[in-house]
Amino acid sequence: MVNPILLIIVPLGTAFLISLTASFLKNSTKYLALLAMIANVWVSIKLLPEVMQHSINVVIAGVKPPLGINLFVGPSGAVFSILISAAGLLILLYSFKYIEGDSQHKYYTLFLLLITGSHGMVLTGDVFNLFVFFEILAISSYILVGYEGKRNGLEAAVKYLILGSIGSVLILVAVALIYQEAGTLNMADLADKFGMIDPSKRLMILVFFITGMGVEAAVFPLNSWLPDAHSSAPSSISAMLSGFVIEVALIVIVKFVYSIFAMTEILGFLSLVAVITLLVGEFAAFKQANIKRVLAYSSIGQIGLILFAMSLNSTGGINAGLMQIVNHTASKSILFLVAGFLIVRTGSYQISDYRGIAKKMPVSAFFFVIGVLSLLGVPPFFGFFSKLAIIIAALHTGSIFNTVMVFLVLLGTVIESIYFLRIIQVMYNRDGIVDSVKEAPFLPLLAIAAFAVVILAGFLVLPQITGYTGGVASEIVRKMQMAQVF
Amino acid sequence: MSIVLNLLSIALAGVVLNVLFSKSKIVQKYVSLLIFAGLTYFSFVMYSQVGEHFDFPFQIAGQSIGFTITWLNYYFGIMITGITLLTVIFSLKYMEGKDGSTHYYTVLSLKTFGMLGVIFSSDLITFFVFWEIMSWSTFGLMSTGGKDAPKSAFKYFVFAITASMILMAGVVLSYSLFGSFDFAVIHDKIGSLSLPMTGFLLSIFIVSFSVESAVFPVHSWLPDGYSNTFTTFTAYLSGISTRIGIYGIILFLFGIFGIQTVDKLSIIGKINFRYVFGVFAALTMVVPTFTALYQHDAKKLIAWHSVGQGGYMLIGLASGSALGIAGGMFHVLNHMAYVVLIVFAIAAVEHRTGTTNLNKLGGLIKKMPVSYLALLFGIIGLAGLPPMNGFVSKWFIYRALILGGYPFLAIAAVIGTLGTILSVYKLIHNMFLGQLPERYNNVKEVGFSMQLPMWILMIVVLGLGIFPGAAMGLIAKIQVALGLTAVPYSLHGIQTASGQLNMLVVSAVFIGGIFVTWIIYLLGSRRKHVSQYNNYAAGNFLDKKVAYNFNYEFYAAMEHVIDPYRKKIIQRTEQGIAGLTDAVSEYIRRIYTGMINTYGIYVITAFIVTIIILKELI
Amino acid sequence: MNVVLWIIFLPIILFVIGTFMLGYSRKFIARIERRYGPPIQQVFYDIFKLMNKKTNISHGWMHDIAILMLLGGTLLTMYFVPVPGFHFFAQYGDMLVIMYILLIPALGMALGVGETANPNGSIGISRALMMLAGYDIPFVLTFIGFAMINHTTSMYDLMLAQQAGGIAGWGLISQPLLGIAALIALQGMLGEKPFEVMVAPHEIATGPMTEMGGKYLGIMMIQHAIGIVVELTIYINLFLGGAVNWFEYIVKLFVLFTMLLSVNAVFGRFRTDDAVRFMWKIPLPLAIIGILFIIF
Amino acid sequence: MNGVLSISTVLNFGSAGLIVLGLYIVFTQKNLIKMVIGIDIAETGVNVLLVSTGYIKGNTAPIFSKAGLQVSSMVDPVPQALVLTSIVIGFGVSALALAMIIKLYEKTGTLDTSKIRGLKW
Repeated sequence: MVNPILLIIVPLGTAFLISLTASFLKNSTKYLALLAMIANVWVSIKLLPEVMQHSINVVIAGVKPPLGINLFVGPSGAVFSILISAAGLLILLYSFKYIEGDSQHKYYTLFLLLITGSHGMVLTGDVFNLFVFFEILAISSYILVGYEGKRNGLEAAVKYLILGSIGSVLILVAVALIYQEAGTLNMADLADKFGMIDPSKRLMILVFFITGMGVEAAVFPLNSWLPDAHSSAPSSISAMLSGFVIEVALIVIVKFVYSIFAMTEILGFLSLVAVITLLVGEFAAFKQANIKRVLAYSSIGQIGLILFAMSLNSTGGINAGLMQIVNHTASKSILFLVAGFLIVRTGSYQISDYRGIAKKMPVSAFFFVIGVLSLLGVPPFFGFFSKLAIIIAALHTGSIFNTVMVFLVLLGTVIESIYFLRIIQVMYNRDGIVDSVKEAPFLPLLAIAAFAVVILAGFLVLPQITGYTGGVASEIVRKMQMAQVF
Repeated sequence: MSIVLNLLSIALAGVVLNVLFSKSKIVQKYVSLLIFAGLTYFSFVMYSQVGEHFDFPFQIAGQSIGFTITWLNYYFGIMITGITLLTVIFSLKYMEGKDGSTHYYTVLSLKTFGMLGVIFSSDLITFFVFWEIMSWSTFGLMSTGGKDAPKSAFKYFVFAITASMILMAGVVLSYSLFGSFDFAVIHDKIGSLSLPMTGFLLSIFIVSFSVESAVFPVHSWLPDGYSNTFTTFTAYLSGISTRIGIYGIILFLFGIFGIQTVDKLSIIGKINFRYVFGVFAALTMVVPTFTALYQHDAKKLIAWHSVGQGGYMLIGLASGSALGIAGGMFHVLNHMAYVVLIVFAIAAVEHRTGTTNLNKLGGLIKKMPVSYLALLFGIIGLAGLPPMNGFVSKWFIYRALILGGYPFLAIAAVIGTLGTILSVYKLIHNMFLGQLPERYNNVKEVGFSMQLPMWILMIVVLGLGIFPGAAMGLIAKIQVALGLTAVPYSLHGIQTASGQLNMLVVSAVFIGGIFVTWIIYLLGSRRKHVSQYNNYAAGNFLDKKVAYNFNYEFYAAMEHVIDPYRKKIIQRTEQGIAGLTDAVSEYIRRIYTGMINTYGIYVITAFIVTIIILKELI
Repeated sequence: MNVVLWIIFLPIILFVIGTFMLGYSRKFIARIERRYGPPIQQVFYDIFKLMNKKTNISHGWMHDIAILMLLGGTLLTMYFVPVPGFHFFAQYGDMLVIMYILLIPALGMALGVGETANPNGSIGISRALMMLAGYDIPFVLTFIGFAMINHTTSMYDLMLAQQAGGIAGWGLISQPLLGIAALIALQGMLGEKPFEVMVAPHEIATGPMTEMGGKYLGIMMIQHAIGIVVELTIYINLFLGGAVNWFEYIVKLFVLFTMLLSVNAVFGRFRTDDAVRFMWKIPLPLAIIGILFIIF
Repeated sequence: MNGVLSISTVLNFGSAGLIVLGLYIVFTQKNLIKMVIGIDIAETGVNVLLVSTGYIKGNTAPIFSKAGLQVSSMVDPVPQALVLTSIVIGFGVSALALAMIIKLYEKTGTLDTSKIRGLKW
């Protein structure tokens, strides 16, 4: 039984190890980071089979909950750790060739801090501990967005920081209210006691928490930082941000609403917000000229789709939402990583400058097309099965409201496929003007290929994947009890 | 191993091999020839295994998915593989000089793979999966081969993706209503559904298939899409690609929903569903045929006609009588035969003269007699005149409409036919008749590999015209399988109580008439052949410099009559919708103003709004 | 046995009637224009002369095949239209078949004239086809109306249905609107003066016939003669109750032909688009109203 | 008089006022540094709220400074631990924000948010 705490300690430790040894290890610090990530992947994979039977509860520093901090690793924790560590590893491989310069070690330290923050948020069983990991995640992503030091990066980082701080203020108020009312910070204990709190206080806690975490999870009115941050961050970081950081924040909200607050009446409101997010994301992306801004807005759209799936108040819905998260992580990472080298090779963000690039960068163009097709939900790719599951879950509820929402979701997909196809047509244009451009190096392509394998071969292992995501869905829907923790 | 899997694996192998052998053109050509020959062989041999079902090893959403062979998809299977084989034979020489031939053969086999999958699927999921593959490969097919091919392919794509999204909604809606994707299960449970829901579900499917088969309001993508790509693709697309939409309509209208349920559906009490569908089909017949008059590019003219002929098939199906449905289905085969023949002739002319612009061609009959003959057979078929096959299916449809009591649909069919005759003559006159311009003096007839498909199709067009029974047997089996009454047919026509059509007698009498005229013709003395410049020119003389044809604005008077009625409503609505989406996205884009203060205000307003709303909910 | 006899002699009989009618028409128009006009058998002389011409100019093999298609098509139509005493082929093809076979001679002529590569010919053909679109729509509509009443599309049954009702049963009397619309359409079908846009000697040098000479012109005139009789017979069968014996048949033919000739003699020629617009503004609405009467 | 104004309600309303004041500054001020100050005020407000939750009337600080102090006479130590972390985080974030604003100032030459709008739409 490997101890889940390793998932947090290893990256944290290596992050500081790198900054210590940076002076004499110079550029080879990245291999340390690689080791840490491989360890993480290995641990999370070993965790999964055990966790599916019964959830593991890790007590830290001897103090038993509800006073002490504990890690509560259910199927959701394990599945997300795999998602985070696997995606993190591949993006790390990509960054080897993408991030040059002598201040590399700073990048890898922050990279590992981001991984620590994500793992922490998903695994922790304590509300304040969740806030602390949220802050680690937020701060490292502020710096990483402004890492390239250009004007756009810094402007986006400052905006992201200010909005993020407002979010963390709101979350902290929620934590304070929770402690004031329930007298405990442990999630399981809170779940038991939450029923007894008087309704108006419960409402305040709920709203503070959802709005605070919503800023990070990019729900419609709160996500104005995302287009700037994801489009001006280095592409590997935008891949991580869009890949799993916003999904982690989203799953925390969903876990709180379902298993801790058990306030399933508000799901109707959440699905409405989700569809608005989707439509705003898709329509805003429709007329973008900068490729990374298109992908950023498309992430908003996809988050809307995932939240819509998860707010259907059924295990099928959450299961479909999780499959869509896996699909979005894989295909959006491919798109951002390919866009990264498109920008590096052609030196411009404008889509119109990539005319006929498919001739010079055939492999990355091919992967770009696969990423788009899977994101749109075109059959044989994994995206089709997740989108199909979402629509089945939505229409199974049979309510007219959901049928209308499904048609809006399909409208969103139509808009999405139009603007993505426009990009593909420009890339495969016959009379290409792009001449002195050479293909992306091998290692990044290998990382992108790994993501592509997930989407391409997804349907072969479909029963296994739905098995694990089904476990996660049933865990989220069931109300957390104190008994589980002991 | 089910024969359907052989078909699909061969088609898929076609895709893979073409990509592998992309470097050497020779191997690529003959590999795809072999592939499609194999496909045709298997699809013909399949009749012995009709009714056999095959399930996929894995399941989706707990439902088993697979293939089944019925008479309907056997009929369409032969058509698909047959036409693809002829197109590949024709394009062996046609694609020689052109670049992008790897893409050409790969996407062709991928599209065949998609189409075969669509028609052999036995449940909604496989149907939808292969439908998507087909519509994406059609987009791939259409985006090469001409300078503004990508633009028109993009237009097709917008229509296609909307159609497949509607189809997806329909697939999942029927799954949630009936609990299964399988056609047979849905067919049994369809009765249990309430009338408005059946109507809603049926209209979802019919709308998404009408987009693919270019029914009137949603047809504007077809003319540009089909004519801007390689001419061989124009033949292939207008021959069979749009007819998969018709297959979908037949399958859902008669196979799954069944004629009884469809007849129960009625809008505002009196007008039944089929009549509304018939009106759209009637518009599809009339409007495109008269737009074809205006075209001065041969491929565009034929593309407009394939939209118009689609209307004939649909109106046959909409008439609902056994004769009408048989006519509609038979017209799919006939249309495929003669339209592909016509476009092959156009491709031959383009291959030799390099242009399909009707204003620049003329007099090619002296240099390319075989292509002329092919085009002649094709246009007689398209216009629907006897001895050719077009006449037989049009006769069925006319009789069904008249005896079924749909006078106004019959009127539309008549108007459509006359429009076809006019524009079809313009095609053959501007290309092959009239004065031969100087620059085409050394044009030669196309090689054997391009003539062979033309000869085969000529035989099919004439053969089916004189002996329609050959195909009527299969159609009768389909009708019985779909639960409709079959049409009493015989080898040379049909014998119903209220009237009989005997194509053999009609053709025999026609030959007799020609023989008599030939004898009268021989009475006169020998004919003297003269050159084209030895012509009456009101006392003036004609020579190379002044050779002129009456090609430009061939039907100026008719255009003069029709112009006030051409309001281009379709184009205006399309631009309206495109403009609307642009405006909306421009407006929504502006939400992200870039000012951090406004972002903060967004957060707080969201906070307050959430409180207000959640106060009610909890 | 007598079927074979009919098959051999029918074309000759109709050719003779047709040619006499053409001769009569020249005489009739001449009389209106207060001149004597050529003898009745003048058309025979013309045809005989043309057939024996030494030089027959031809512009290619399609030119010859077109002539065969031209007369062959008209003979085909002739056999299918029921004539008093002979309706053997009527069972094999109904009114729809006849409607379509009527177009074969037009197409044959069009192809042949196209081959002669003379712009005047092409203009003539384009006018002819536009005129075809003009008159054919109302004509077919009237037929659709009748077919719906009697639930059959066979011309022979329609004729019997009319004869059953005596004079009152005639199409023209029972459905006056359809009858009048078809009459105007018939005027266009025969190419009589107000709608004689395709021959138009002054404008396009007799249009399609510009390059036709010798036996080609001869066969065209034979076709013209038989064609007129066939088209008139179609109208008689549909609207004037067909004919039981030959005497009644010939009287109806001449009366109908005279009516059309009288219109032809006094009217000038329409411009092509006006002709088509006239056809779509007068007979078409008439036919549609007629059909509406039938439905409701 | 003092029954109404019990210390916890005063502290609650005080912290709420501070948070609202801080956020007000962030939304209305155009100068970036003023915004960071606003955020700091909001965070202090939250810290006050956090500390006040642990307050028990009449008890002393939870430190065993003298012998014989009973745990029951001490204030609840848990929120105070939280406040420590929260203060550290607030400090860290403000330091980071100011560093970035300096770099941004070098690049754009202005602190006015209405002028720094390179990324929009």
